[in-house]
Amino acid sequence: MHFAFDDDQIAVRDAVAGLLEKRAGPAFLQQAWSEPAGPAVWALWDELAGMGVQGLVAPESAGGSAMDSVTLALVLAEAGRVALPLPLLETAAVGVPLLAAAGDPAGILAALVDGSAVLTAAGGPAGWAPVPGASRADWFLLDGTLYARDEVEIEPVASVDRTRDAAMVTPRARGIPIGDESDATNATNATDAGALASAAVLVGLGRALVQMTVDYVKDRKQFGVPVGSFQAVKHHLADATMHVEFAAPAVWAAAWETDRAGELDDGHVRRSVSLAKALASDGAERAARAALQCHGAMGYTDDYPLHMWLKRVWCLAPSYGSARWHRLRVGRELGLHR
Amino acid sequence: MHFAFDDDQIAVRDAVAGLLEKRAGPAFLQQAWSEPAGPAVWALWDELAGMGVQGLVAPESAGGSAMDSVTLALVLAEAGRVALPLPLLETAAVGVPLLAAAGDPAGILAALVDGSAVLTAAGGPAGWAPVPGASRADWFLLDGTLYARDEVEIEPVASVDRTRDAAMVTPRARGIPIGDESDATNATNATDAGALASAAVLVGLGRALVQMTVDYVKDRKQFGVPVGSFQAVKHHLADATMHVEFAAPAVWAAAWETDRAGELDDGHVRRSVSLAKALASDGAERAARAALQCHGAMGYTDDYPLHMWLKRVWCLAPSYGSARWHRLRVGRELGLHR
Amino acid sequence: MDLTWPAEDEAFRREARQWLEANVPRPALPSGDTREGFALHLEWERLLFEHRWSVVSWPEEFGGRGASLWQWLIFEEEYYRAGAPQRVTQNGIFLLAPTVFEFGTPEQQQRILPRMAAAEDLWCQGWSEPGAGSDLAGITSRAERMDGGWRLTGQKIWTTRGAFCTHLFGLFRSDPESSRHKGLTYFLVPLDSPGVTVRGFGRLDGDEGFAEVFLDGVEVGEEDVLGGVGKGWSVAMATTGSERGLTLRSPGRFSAVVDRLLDKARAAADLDPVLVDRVVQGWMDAEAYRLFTLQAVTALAGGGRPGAESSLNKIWWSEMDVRLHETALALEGAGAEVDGPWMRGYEFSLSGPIYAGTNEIQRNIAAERFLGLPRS
Amino acid sequence: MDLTWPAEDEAFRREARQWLEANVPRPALPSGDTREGFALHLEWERLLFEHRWSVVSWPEEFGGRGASLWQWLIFEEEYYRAGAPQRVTQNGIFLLAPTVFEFGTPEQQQRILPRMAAAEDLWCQGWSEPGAGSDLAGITSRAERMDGGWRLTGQKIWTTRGAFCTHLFGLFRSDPESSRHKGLTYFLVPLDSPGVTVRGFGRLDGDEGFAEVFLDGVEVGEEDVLGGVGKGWSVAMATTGSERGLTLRSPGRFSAVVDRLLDKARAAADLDPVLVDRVVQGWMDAEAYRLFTLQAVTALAGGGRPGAESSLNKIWWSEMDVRLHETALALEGAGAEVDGPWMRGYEFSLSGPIYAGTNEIQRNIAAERFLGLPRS
Repeated sequence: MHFAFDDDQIAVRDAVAGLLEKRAGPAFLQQAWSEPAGPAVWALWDELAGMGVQGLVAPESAGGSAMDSVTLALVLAEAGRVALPLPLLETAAVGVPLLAAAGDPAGILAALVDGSAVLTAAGGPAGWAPVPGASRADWFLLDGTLYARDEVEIEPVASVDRTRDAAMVTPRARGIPIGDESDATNATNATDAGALASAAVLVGLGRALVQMTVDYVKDRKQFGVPVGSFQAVKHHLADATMHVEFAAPAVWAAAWETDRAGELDDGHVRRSVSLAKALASDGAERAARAALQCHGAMGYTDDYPLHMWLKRVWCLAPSYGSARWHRLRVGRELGLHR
Repeated sequence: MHFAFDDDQIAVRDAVAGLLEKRAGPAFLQQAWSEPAGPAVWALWDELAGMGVQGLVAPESAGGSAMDSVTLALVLAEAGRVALPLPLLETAAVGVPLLAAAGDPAGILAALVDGSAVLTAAGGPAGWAPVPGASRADWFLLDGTLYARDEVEIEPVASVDRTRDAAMVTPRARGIPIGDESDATNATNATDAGALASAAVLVGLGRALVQMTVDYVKDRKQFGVPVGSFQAVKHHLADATMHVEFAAPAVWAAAWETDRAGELDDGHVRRSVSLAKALASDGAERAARAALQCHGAMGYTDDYPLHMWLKRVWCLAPSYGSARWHRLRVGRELGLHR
Repeated sequence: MDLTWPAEDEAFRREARQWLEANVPRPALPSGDTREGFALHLEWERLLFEHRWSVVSWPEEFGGRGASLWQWLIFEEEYYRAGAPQRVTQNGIFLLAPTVFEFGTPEQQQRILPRMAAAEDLWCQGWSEPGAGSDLAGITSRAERMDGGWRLTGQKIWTTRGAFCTHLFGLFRSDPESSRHKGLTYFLVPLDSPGVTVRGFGRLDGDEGFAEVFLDGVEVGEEDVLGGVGKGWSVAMATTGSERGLTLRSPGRFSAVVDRLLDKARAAADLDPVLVDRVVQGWMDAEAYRLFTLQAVTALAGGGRPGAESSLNKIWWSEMDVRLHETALALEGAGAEVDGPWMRGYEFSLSGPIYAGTNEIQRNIAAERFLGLPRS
Repeated sequence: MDLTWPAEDEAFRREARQWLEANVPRPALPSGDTREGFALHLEWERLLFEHRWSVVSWPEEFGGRGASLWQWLIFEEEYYRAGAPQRVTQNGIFLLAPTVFEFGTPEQQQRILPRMAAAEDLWCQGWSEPGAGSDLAGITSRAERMDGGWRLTGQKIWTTRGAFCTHLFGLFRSDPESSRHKGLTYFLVPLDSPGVTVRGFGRLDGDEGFAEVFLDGVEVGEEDVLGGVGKGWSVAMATTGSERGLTLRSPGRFSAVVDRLLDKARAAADLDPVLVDRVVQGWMDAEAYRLFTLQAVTALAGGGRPGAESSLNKIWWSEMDVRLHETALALEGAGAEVDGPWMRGYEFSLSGPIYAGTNEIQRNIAAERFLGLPRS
């Protein structure tokens, strides 16, 4: 029993965090807000590929690093911290591992890994859940099936988070199943991969929201003292950080178990993924509410960057199953629904 | 439209409140705790009857005052304020009005009104929901049917609230239906009467809990200042009083509508009763949590009277339908369950 | 106690309902917090005025109907029930007007109120400053005496729809030696005065609903002082009272939201009982608010003044409004992110617990003034 | 990262499980917070000691097994899983012992620890005073120098099971000129000393679980000072750290409660989906607590010290425990008022957010030390 990160995991996380800190600060995000699928934003995709991020868990035969899901989760949390406006979780944590497990049925793994191809996915039923990064993506994973760009109909939608570059995407061809199982099982596997990955991103978003707010309330004065010295503000933030920090270990544990799916009971791993996503969704939503309330009117303007983190949380919390959806699933697993 | 109390209503409320303040203070309640069905406690029953409380809404032909349900609700809130350890809501607000409406089928109305007979009722299914005042009661209202003492089996139970003098009571005879409707409708009518009455009591309990706590935290010092000057304590109590004070008008309105059941749609009145009980249960439970937390260890001892108010809330909040049960019923009424 | 409406109020309700049904624009106008939307909303405001629906509770001489508080409530209920446009004039009507009625000279009332009712003058609020948000007493914008009037200098922020308005009301420090809530004066400022610069900026929902207003030696006359020099704090508190109190949020607003939420839930294909429970709780919260308000209006109609329970009122409606929208978005699941009426409404609702005194401050007020806890 | 247990820990688990299954009293003992129940619990404590299960993580010389922190967690998990009796010796073992290990002289360790492990000496905590609850620095009980020792005078309150214990540990003001957290000394007091009066009184659940301890010139020796004269505050804080930290509430406690809650829900005839949702949330909360603890223990096992996240830990488990019991009572509906294990457990759980530093204070600590917000 040793519930801490190995040196390799930490080294990769820190390298990616370093790149993102340098390249993907609030100004970068603001740029993505003004021009969602612009070349400046997508330039970072290639840099991430250059660092091997898209192929972190891909086999070496496809040019990947064959690292573990815990490392990937740590990296995704860093992506969440900067509210990265690119479909990284979809390519690196949904497409790559599922395609690798299925024997690369479309022969695109190497292209996803080197950054020349982009895969995105719907965080819910196709045609109902918006798909991010839609104007640039080459491949679309919908309900457990993979489609090329010319096999789908893409209808851009106005997401509350403009940086998402979102669209409703519906299949117009048969596509390629992303596994050997039934369509339903393939779809569940995709949901689980997305749930785990979005949970990691939500932990990063939650941590960033808490940190931005802490910085703000230390500085901002009302009634002659820092807003952060009021007990009500302290308690809002203590609650927010508690819920985010109690979600985090559940995410790392679910990632660790995912790599041992063969040794563990299937239902057990799914239950751990649901735990992670439910806690992370709730934690990030609490952090978002606390952050906005503690910022006061300052958070309530698009002049100030906070809103972009809030909106990303609003998008991801219900994606790949809301907290409630995952509780429902766990309830069945625990024998509580008849 | 005039949502305020008439002078008559206020006069009756104040008279009863005056009696209770004089006779039913914390020492009285402590006495009821030590000796639940003792003569000292029941002596107050006769004084209440002498003031006409049991017969407030009984017809004059039975010796009652033929007042309205709003007045009765106001009086019950006062009973809640002192956590009156007697089955007043059962006799005065469940038994009396239902028997009066049914034409006094057992011929006991006058005896209930003059205090010589006592009626009690189960706040849920017979055999599952404990019945208060069981060792003294002459009549038992169970699942919409009335039974004499020799028609039931009485098994005393240890209620968390010892002053309740509670027992599990199960019928051993056919009993007398408490209305002309089906058994189910008679039971529903009894539940509604009890829900409205217990909602009124819960408002009084909630107000008392807030007031006791306000008095305590003004006085109690920690870190050199009154505990009540800390923002966290203020906010606990502001929330508690808000939920109690928003429940109160719903209780008065439901009482007012109950007297106009003939003019109003049946479902509408039931919905209003459910609203009152759900809000009052929630409000009192919030007040109980806040009161205990703000009292700190002082509230967590049976040396100090607070616990008796807490426990009464724990008993009444789930009686005659929990908040959740009433929301379920309102949901059906609003066309939300299929 | 009587919870029925008298015949004349029912008649008023019918008249309002019929007029609204016939006149509310279909389809709904675009947001009034954009420049184009605002213009369309002004047309609507002028139609309301023409038919004497813009300020029903004001005396007839100022453009109203002399309607009772009860009828005002009824009108609001019908207004929101009909899905009528947001009132872009509300900051003038609900915040400034009560103050003008209470503190204005007859000349000021004549000059200001009819043009406000007719949406000819459009008023925005100049309370907050970069260093004074919840803490209104931290105001540093100053008013300097000059011949026959005052010269105003400073910066106001968070003025709702400030970029589209013609006038601003706000507090300025008229006594340079003063501090905190002393030495403030309440001024009325035409925004076309020389020295005024208005910069609009976006809200959470992306609309240009806020503005910063910069004042650089703006000259106003003695007649632009409301309620007396140096008395700004107490004059403003009266307005703040009405902002925090009953008038800004009539129960009809939330009943209309609940009705739409119920429709949405009933239309859902596969309704989750946990969400149903939240929907019902929303209905209950709105009903409780309606009844609490009826009780409060009875007291006001009997000559009472709004008390500290206004703070409870504001906490209740603002947090209820957030929950109602959260519930609606939960019904939409992963599709909720698509910008639609519920997401827009959610963003708007999030301002509720912040503006007009944050709910943290309201809870302090409730605890201190309603419950009598000691100030810290 | 490795989330599996090594073979030796699994073997330890098997041994503990087998011994507990064979020895846990059936039916369960009556509450250890009554005089009769306490005596029965003492027998159990002595059986535990005899088989070296009373203090598994202590060195063998003091009666333990030198088990690792991990094995201690495993033991706790098995202990609560087996429904074994409450540990009436816990205040000594979990609060005093860590302090004796850290600050005690070898003589004190030899004198105190083995008798504590064997439940021969029974220790209660003397922190709170009538005027010093959450605010420990408000202590006024005093220690006066005398020849070869000290004379203690004052009143302690809320000492759990004080009426049944043999010794008290607590803070006294040894420097009469001092104030707040200066000038305090940590004393160890035999309760059979002349001048001690103990008065038991009831808790919320009616058990005589609390006591007031009056000290009137009670004489103790220099050897009864723990950690140095005037250093009481920092010595006590180390103990408080362990009270607030990991040791007092192992995840196994709550996993056992959740298991019982799941059984109860599965057995319900007509299960309400809204309550199912709360049951699942309870399971999730307990799982999150288990994982958070495994992470924290990994850090401690690597030589770290408990940090400000202990405050988050305490808020989490104490509020989770209340919710778990509320959910169980909701499953019982109107029958919940009958005094049973869930109602008893609920009453006990309500002390969680109050004792060992109220959750309000824990939230302050979390905000100030974990997040770095300014002290007020």
